[in-house]
Amino acid sequence: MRLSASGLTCIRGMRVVFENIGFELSTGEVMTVIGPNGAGKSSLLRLMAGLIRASAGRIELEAGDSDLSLPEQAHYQGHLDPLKASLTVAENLAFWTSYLGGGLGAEAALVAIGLEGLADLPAAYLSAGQRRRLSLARLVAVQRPVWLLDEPTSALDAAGQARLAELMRDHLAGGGMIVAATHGPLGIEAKELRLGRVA
Amino acid sequence: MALIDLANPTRFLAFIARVLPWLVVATAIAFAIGLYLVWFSPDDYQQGATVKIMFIHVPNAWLSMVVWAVMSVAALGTLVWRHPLADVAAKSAAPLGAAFTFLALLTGSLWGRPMWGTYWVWDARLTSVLVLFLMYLGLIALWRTVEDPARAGRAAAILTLVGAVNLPIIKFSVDWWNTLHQGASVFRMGGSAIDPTILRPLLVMGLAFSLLFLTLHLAAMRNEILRRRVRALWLMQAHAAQGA
Amino acid sequence: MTPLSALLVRDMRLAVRIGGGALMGVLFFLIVVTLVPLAVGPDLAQLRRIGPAMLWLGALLASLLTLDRLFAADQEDGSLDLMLMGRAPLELVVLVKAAAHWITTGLPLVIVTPLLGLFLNLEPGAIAAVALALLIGTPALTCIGLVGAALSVALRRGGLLLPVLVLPLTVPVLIFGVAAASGEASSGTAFMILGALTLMSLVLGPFAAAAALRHGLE
Amino acid sequence: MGFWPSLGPHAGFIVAAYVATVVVVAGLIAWVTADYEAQRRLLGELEVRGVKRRSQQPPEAA
Repeated sequence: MRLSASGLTCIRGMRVVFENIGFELSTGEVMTVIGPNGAGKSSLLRLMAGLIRASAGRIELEAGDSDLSLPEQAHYQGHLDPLKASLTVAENLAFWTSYLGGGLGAEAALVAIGLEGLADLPAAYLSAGQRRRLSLARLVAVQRPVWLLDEPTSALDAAGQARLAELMRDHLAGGGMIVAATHGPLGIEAKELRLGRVA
Repeated sequence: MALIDLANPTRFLAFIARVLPWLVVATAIAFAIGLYLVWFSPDDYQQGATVKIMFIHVPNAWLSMVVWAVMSVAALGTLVWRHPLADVAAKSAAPLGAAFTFLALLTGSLWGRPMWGTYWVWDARLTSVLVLFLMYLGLIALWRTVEDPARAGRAAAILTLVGAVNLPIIKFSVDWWNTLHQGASVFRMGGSAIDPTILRPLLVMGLAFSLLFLTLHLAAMRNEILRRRVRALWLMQAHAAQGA
Repeated sequence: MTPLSALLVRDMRLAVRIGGGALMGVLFFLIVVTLVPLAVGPDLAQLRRIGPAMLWLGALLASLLTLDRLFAADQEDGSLDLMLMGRAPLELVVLVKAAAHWITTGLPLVIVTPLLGLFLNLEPGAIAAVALALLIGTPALTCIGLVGAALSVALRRGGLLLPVLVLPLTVPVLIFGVAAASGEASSGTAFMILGALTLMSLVLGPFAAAAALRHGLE
Repeated sequence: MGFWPSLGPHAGFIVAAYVATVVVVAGLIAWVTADYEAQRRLLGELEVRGVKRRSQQPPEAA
């Protein structure tokens, strides 16, 4: 499986966020998107997730068998955690597992991110770190080859970051690929895509 | 036991556990006597036997306002004296108040039916009770929109006090509205209340319903305290797992 | 659970729990209809004449005003983004959300109509006619309001934008709804047309709303 | 006045009023008891999972 993009240009409002961006990524690889704030890291990820439209250029995911589009084969984790406070931890994860692709991964995912003890707790009572871990649990619960992570470690403490690094390694080993916008190091060696004017 | 001790939820739960059984017995006895007296009360010379509905309508209409008064005192408790159990009392009283107001409306409509020929006439008293019922529903809706009890408590307390101030104004304007369109109310709810054979059952039934409210209110407060305890334990559980 | 049924269950569960808007529509409907006699006066004959119209106006406003939050809640916590990345077609996703809203808001309006009919002194026949007309008409109101909800979330403008955008579109449903409820000779054809309007909006609404969400992506 | 007082022509409404009252009061009682059982069950589950209230914390754990 190969993800390739060329000549990508994104204009939002009256501002050219980035232009003529190209990269290639194949199975088992990680690409970190770095650059100053406002360089368009988040926009590139949202563009790949199909949430915003590119003004020019194209993105292709040669996925071999299935004819699903990139967004349908990608997990996207932005700055927000898509959780409902009045639903319990288990209910939130069960919904996203069913919605994004079905399968029985929910229980295992809860164990993987260490929230199995809080399954019946309403999400309102979770801390920011726990909410982020619950949000990331859906990436483990439903198998999707491409992970699009926008500063995933921002809400996580050291233990959480270690756990995330472990999940990422398992994902890569399982034949997936990861594109992550980060400030600090991810704890995994990765290709780099620099956005914005070189300082 | 000083009243202030009751402010501590644990002691208050113990107090409820001790008092509740007696209250249940007292309520049952009051209702038994009341219904016995009602059963043998004479017919009203005007309305015939339908006056027997008055024995439930009047206590409920009276209670619907008493419960709002209780909630207003609880609201003051929350906002002014910061009493820890005040919003528990207010939150647990609201559904009871709504139920008694609904009963007042229902029995009022059934009581008027033979006279009016329809189930509802915009009689001044009934209309005010209807507006009060809508205010109860609004208050319950407010309780159900905010998750955090403390915040919801303060908001509900303010709404309750504003409501309490507006109730007499609403009562006055509805009466004025009624006389504006219909002249004197064609239907007098009182009936010959002064006759002792009518008055006694009415008072006993009033007492019975008041005891019922007290019993249910204490039980509902107990539930609310337990609900908050569950909520606190959930917070503890999340916090404990935080370390893991 | 298929993705769509999971969404339906989730939305209904959210509506019923603390913070959900399940009975807000019914409460609004109850209050609006209670205000009518207070404004118009307690004359029973007059109330009987304008009863069906008042019930329809109340149901219309109750449906539309509670639709504003349909997408906004999901947009605020990022759920809407993920819904766009689901494998279920967006048109069906939007239709399922509309169905969840109708079950928790539209249907209770129909259920409470007989009680309100009593307040407006309608005969049982008229109450049945209004209830049936609302049963057929409220899905149309929800689907039309759906488009407004999608537009207002795509344009990041909440508040009264939705009713202002959508109320004119509901005029046909209102006219034939009240005609159907009035019980005159023409009410038979009015029911047919109302049914047609609902079916049309069941198709057009979701497509337009899905397009609004897709094109809302800046 | 026999045991069965004649409820007159409008007996239906009187009976309806009393029946409705009994139904609503029974509903209130059922709601209160059901809610009590629900809260006790939740507390039981939390107890089983070893979540202690601060006041019940064993001294050394504080």
